[in-house]
Amino acid sequence: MNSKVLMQGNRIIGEAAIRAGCRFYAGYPITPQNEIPEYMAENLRKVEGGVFIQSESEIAAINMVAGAASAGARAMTSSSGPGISLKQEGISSMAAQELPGVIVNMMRGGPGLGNIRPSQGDYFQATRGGGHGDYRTIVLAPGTCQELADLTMDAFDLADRYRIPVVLLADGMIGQMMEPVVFKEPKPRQYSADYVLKGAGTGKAKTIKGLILDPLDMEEHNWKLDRKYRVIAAKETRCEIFNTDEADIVIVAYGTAARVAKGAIKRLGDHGIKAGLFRPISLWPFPTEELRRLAGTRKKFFVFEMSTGQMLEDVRLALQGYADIAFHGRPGGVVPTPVELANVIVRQYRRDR
Amino acid sequence: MNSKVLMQGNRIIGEAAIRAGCRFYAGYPITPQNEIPEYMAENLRKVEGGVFIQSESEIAAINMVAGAASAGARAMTSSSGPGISLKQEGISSMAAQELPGVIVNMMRGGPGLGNIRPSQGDYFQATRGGGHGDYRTIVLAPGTCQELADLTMDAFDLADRYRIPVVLLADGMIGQMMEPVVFKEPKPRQYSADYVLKGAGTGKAKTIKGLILDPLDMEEHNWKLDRKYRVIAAKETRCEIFNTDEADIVIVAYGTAARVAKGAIKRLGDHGIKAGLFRPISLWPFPTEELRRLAGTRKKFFVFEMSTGQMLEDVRLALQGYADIAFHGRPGGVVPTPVELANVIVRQYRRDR
Amino acid sequence: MKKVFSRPESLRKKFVFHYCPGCGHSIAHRVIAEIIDELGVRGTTIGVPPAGCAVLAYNYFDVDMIEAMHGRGPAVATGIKRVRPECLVFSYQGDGDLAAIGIAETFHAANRGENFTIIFMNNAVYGMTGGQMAPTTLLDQKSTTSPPGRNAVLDGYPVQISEILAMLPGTAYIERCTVNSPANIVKTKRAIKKAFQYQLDGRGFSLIEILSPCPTNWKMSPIDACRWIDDVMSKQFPIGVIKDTPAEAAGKEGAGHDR
Amino acid sequence: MKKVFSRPESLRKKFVFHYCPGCGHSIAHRVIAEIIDELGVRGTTIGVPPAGCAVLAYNYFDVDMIEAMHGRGPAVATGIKRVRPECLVFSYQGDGDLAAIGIAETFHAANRGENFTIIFMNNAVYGMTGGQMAPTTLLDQKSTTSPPGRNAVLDGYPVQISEILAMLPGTAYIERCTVNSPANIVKTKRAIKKAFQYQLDGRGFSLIEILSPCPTNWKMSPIDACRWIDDVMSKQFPIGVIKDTPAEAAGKEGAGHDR
Amino acid sequence: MPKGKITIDKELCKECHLCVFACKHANIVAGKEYNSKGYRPVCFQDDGKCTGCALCAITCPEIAIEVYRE
Amino acid sequence: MPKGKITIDKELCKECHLCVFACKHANIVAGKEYNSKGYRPVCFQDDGKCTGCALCAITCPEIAIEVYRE
Amino acid sequence: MIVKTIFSGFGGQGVLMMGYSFAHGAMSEGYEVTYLPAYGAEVRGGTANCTVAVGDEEIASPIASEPDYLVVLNTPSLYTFQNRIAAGGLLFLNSSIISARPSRQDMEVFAIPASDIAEELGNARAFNTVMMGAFLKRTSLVKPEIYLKSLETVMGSKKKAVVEINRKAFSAGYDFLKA
Amino acid sequence: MIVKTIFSGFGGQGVLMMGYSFAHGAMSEGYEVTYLPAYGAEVRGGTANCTVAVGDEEIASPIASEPDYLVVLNTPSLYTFQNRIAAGGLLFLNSSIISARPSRQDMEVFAIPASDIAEELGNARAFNTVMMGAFLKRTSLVKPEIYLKSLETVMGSKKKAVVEINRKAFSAGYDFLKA
Ligand SMILES: Cc1ncc(C[n+]2csc(CCOP(=O)(O)OP(=O)(O)O)c2C)c(N)n1
Ligand SMILES: Cc1ncc(C[n+]2csc(CCOP(=O)(O)OP(=O)(O)O)c2C)c(N)n1
Ligand code: SF4
Ligand code: SF4
Ligand code: SF4
Ligand code: SF4
Ligand code: SF4
Ligand code: SF4
Ligand SMILES: [Mg+2]
Ligand SMILES: [Mg+2]
Repeated sequence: MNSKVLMQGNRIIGEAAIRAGCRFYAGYPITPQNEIPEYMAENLRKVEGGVFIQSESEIAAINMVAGAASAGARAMTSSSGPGISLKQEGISSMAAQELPGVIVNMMRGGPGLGNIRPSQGDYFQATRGGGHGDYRTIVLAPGTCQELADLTMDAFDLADRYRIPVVLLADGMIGQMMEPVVFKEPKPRQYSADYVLKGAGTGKAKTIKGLILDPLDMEEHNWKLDRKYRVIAAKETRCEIFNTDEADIVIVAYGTAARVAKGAIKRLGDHGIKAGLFRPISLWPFPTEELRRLAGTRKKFFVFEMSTGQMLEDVRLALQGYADIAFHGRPGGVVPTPVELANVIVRQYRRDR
Repeated sequence: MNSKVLMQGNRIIGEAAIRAGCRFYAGYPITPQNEIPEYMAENLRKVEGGVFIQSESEIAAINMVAGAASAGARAMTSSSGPGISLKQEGISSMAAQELPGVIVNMMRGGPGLGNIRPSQGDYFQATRGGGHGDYRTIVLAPGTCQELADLTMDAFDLADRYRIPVVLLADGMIGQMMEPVVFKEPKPRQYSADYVLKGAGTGKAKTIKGLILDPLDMEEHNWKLDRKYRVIAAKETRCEIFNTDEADIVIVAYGTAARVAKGAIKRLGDHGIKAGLFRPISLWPFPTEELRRLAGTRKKFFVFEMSTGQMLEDVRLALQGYADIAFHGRPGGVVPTPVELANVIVRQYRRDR
Repeated sequence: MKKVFSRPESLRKKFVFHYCPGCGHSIAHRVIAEIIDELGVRGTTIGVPPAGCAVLAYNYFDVDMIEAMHGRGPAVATGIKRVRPECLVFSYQGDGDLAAIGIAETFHAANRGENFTIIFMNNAVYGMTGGQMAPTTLLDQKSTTSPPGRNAVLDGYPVQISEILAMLPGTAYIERCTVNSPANIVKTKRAIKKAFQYQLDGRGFSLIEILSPCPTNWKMSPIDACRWIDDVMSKQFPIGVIKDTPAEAAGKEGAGHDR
Repeated sequence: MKKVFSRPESLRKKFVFHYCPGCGHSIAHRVIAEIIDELGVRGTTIGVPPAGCAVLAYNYFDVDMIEAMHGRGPAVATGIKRVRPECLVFSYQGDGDLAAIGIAETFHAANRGENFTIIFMNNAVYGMTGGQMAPTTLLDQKSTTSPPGRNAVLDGYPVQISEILAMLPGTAYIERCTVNSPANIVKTKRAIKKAFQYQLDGRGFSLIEILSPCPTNWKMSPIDACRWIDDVMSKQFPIGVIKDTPAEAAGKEGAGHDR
Repeated sequence: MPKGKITIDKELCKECHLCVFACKHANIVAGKEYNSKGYRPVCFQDDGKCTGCALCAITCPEIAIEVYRE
Repeated sequence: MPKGKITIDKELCKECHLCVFACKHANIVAGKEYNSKGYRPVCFQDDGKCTGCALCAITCPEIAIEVYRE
Repeated sequence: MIVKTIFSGFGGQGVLMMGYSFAHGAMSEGYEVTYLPAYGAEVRGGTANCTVAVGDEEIASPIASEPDYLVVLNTPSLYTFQNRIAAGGLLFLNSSIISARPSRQDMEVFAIPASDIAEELGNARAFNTVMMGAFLKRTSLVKPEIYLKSLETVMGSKKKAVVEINRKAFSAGYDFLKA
Repeated sequence: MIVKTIFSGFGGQGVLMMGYSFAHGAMSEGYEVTYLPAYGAEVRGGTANCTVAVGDEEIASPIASEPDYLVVLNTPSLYTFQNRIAAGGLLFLNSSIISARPSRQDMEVFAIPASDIAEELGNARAFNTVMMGAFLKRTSLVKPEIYLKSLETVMGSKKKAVVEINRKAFSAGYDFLKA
């Protein structure tokens, strides 16, 4: 059962979600993530109680997910760029209503219609909340297909544990590529179902709402959410630290960019440059402490993103002037090769000396 | 003509927009900004060529504004919280297509339905771009009704000058309150109309688009936008610096929060605490240099927001560890009184010693 | 003497409606609660109140409820009903919510024949936000965003959304009622009860449109508002059954939406 | 010999359509360009291409164009037309664009009777994104998101959006055509020309639905795709004039939308 | 004709007068007193004409009326 | 019957064969050669039967056909 | 000097108009002024209130944590605001509707039977203008003539009957309080 | 060791299937593998290509800036990719369709008349399997039997005729190149 299979990233998400107990999917086609709804159309309906809906829009999808989540289902939606923008109102509402749910964003080149190439331009939107109000979502950024499988499952667990929407932030490249994966055994679902609507039975009626007219009560709700976010920030950071022991330079990159960086690191060795990688896996909460710790001994950080520089701000916030930070960005759908990135770093490093 | 009138904030926006040459307004009702569409319904249609549409949704509104802007009109939409979230796709697209336009957000308590009280929880959304992709909008934050009148006019000028959507970020309090205002003389419209669609005539057909399939071209478009944003960041920061000469503590606050802070500063004097105010008027571009300059001599900064802390990040990014930063937030629709804020600052300050 | 009329069980014990004097929302709430009592389904009902004057409905109904963002009730209800087909699910929506911002969700839930019920409160105006023009605002009707009266050319026409939804094969039962008099309230109750029964029988999408007085924004006394429904509003929106699909037909088309 | 058929002026000089072999979009593009030539309005036309297979239409048409986000064409066109009532404005949209994500914008632009024209390419499928189910996908039709065929209960019914829009008083002229044969192409051309003429005459909203072959996603040869339109698709979506409001009526209702 | 009576919860009444209009027997009349909110609740005029038909209660938006019948 | 002829732009042709189907006189036939994209453009079989009716051109999605008539 | 007043009642009683006309009058007198309505979910029948700040210097915060003056038109408003009023503040209440009296001793209370007075004048709805008469008599912030002009401006009504009744109501309130 | 191959042609020629089946075969051989399709706006008739990386270590980047091997099925693909191939790389081209030849000398070119061969076998569409035969003969990355099993797995077709023609086409390509 749990043998290695060669699967496309998008389909891996579908399969991992189903194995994790996802029983409700609603989504709207958009490249480069179409294989997620397609996989669900084919496979989720075959599962007992599994619901697949191709919704009329991304807005409908996120609100269907909210409804399904309120009724107790593990629920998911997926989209890319423009469609994720349309979901922001709904995500803000789910955050306010403390509903669990998984939202996949297979990033493509933006802004606007942009293009359908891999990109990382939606970092701010995902980590700062593109919707209105003070809220956060957990944001996980897989770097490989295997991690895609693992993090999809984890996303559902985190969503349940904290009653929070979880964003899986990947890009068209990870969504489209195939790698062999092994699906791990899902954990049994653990959550407190107190909030779940199923009819009041003979008990008290339950209400799920985000509207709190009294400002003091609304403020308290905000601080309650804030306390939850602090707990998550303290407990749920994830990152990979690679090859930093001897490194003079630490590249900071996530997802696809981190893969390119790993490729570059090997080549940098040939140029006599010792480089390591700090790869945030949770983008929110950002692994600030972990990065700061590295900055205790390493002084040169090189941020690489497939954007004009967004995570860069989190790196700056984490390092607070304690280390040098350089940046290289390739926005708009360009995935540079490791060779190219290595060359950029060599130039940067030579210039530094 | 330009005498003092007592007017409500929302209606001031409408009047200032019309005087600034706004000839297209589309919007959807939402408290606390309903008086903007109502003012436009009443008054814009009376103006030669003036178009008012109550659109079917906020999404339709922003896209109508895009259409009107592409056809050469000064165009505006307005909303609050949830409605602004729905506009994010459209704003991202306007940024990509480099269309001018003014978007008013009268912030209310969030996230989700939240409430209709004044709040500043949409700072991230406005300054980081709640939509997808690498883009920025100019964000102006008025503190008084007079400034509301002035900045509304300026917003149209900036939008034209840079072909960029400009967000006027205020809150329910400013929108609902009345103060006497004098409308300044609008500047003649200056913009390069090369892009404007009016039919190709006998010349070359024009195309306005955000889709650029070739990733290298899309990247270049991204960098082109980025260069524009850098110019704006260099030239268009605005802030008010108040009472800082003798100050031991600099409060950093914008909009309504800054008014509360000003009230508090007077009271702090009675407690023997010398406080001044740094009030960003442009939230993006954030007046980083101006703030940093202050930090050259002042070491205690106290950020006050009607949120759980969003502008705080920009203050941290600006000060990069060079000064102490304390924070007080009142999210969810609470507007604290100057007395209360003063007390908080006194406690903070006493604790510090 | 025996008490023959009092507060239904499915409403919470003590509250004052936040609605204006003479508002149709209050009446509709009570009627729905009475039906839930009569059908004995309080324990398995899930309601979806809207953004609109009825946003606080969960303060009144003693049944499970989740508030929907403006216009998204049918999407939320779809999510709920597909996960819990055994529950009675209803979405409660105003005319702005249903026919303006939420037209897509309404239209497509109806088209999918989702097996839930929409209570559609048509008061020809945006009540909550202070009387702006709604899709259902009549021609020449004044509102805060159509101050000289609705103009067909500039503002479009009043939308007869129930007639339009009736064109979709997914809809099983659609009726237009009003709560402007005791007799009409009784008829409204009958219609909603029938819709709920259709849903319990798995016959697909049902919608009850209720012409509902909004004295505040119509700037009329409650009694004049009730009269205006008879004299003016129901001319544009005629009262009566708009669609009623026989059970066999529904069955044939494969309703009984159990997913 | 005299050249009797060649590329219309309102198309750009040299390009290869990015469309698949036998795609109806290519034909529709040419036909529209021919009409613009014939009406002599190239210099005053503004087109709004959609997100969809036709997203690159501005690479082909030699007229002013602005791309709309997915489904928002009617809103963008509304903004343009209200600002430039003197221009011929058309929005070009696929079935997903128009009837799924963009149903609200379509419905309400039609209801407002906006004086522009929609060219509605109905290919019963989401072409650009790879063949997912569209609102117009037929029952039992296979698509990548309805792999066993569209199921009425789970997926809803094919939407006859033209018939529905015809119910709105704001719509002046609606016809359904197809481009699956030379004869039908000629009829399509006639219909679009009439719609454009209505617009020029200020008669309000017009929409031409075109049943358009998508051989790629239907997984048919182009010729079979054309046959399928005759044999199957046009049974669900009958060809012909759906609504044609006489000029007087339009006048009476106050069309001639000059704002 | 069955004899009936009604009670009116003064704090719930919002002075809409729909019940006044509904009662065929003019058993409900405008009140003079204010309730705490500032409305003037209607009053039941118990002069034996009430049939307990409940039309007033059916129409009362505030569920302020309870009806009793013999 | 007027005599006509057509030209086919081989680089534009996408081998959809709609013109083949449209021509009542079987004047257009499948080609054997590949164009640079990898399609095999159709060929005009000029054996005097072409009427210049333009049905082929009207149906050609690629505007690959120009029609001439006497 | 900055003076803050809260006007409070329930929606439909016209409290917002009271504040607006007062603010307008104060502006006409040459003061700096801010007018801040509270706005809630309830369209009618909910509590409505507004704060007017009047001063001869820039008004930083338009919010009144400790209003100097309070004008209340119904009982819930009295309960909501009576404890916020500044020590030494003035409270004006419509005693036709409100029978309760505040427990605090450190303020002056003016009970005006405004509804009764207005009803006597033939228009019960004019009671808030009666209140304004009393309020301005005692606070002297805006001269009667200036206020009445402001009231006419903001009401936008040039109907003679309306103007007349307002002037009468104002005078009745003004005269009700001894100087 | 990591070896990267780009397969390129136009949409509908089956290049993605070639890459997929190859990647699957390589996985079956125990290699690490990544398969990365390029995806464009054009559904059919546009350029299609995919990159397969095969290695015995973790494959950091699935992108090939300098592919070791290149398999091209139409002329535009040749022009697009011929200059990216690594020095000493191998180029396989379908000479039935492509008459051009690359100008570079630092690589080995194998011209396989795959369409002709396939047509002779009675199924012109099987030309890509012919190419795979030649490709695997020369590169030896996946054993024929393993590849054919992978091909059958990923095609999901158990139709005997299909299996048969693929095996024949593969052998024909395999045998076309001398060992
Ligand atoms: C996205 C969004 N836009 C706007 C609003 C503001 N809003 C709340 S209710 C409402 C309209 C209410 O009208 P209707 O649906 O007719 O209900 P009614 O109040 O008349 O019962 C609006 C515009 C909102 N909450 N969210
Ligand atoms: C908000 C958003 N959602 C989804 C997409 C992806 N998308 C582009 S076109 C399209 C559908 C195209 O189908 P249709 O409108 O029928 O046009 P066709 O391609 O069939 O001509 C989709 C879903 C998008 N660009 N934006
Ligand atoms: S505004 Fe209208 S709909 Fe809303 S509560 Fe008041 S009367 Fe009812
Ligand atoms: S996918 Fe279909 S609609 Fe799109 S270009 Fe190809 S044939 Fe045309
Ligand atoms: S029960 Fe009937 S008769 Fe009695 S008061 Fe009510 S309406 Fe009148
Ligand atoms: S109907 Fe009810 S609320 Fe209205 S006046 Fe009668 S008792 Fe009061
Ligand atoms: S012009 Fe007519 S006869 Fe000639 S090739 Fe074309 S279709 Fe055939
Ligand atoms: S119709 Fe045009 S594209 Fe199709 S085969 Fe004929 S010439 Fe080629
Ligand atoms: Mg309404
Ligand atoms: Mg389509």
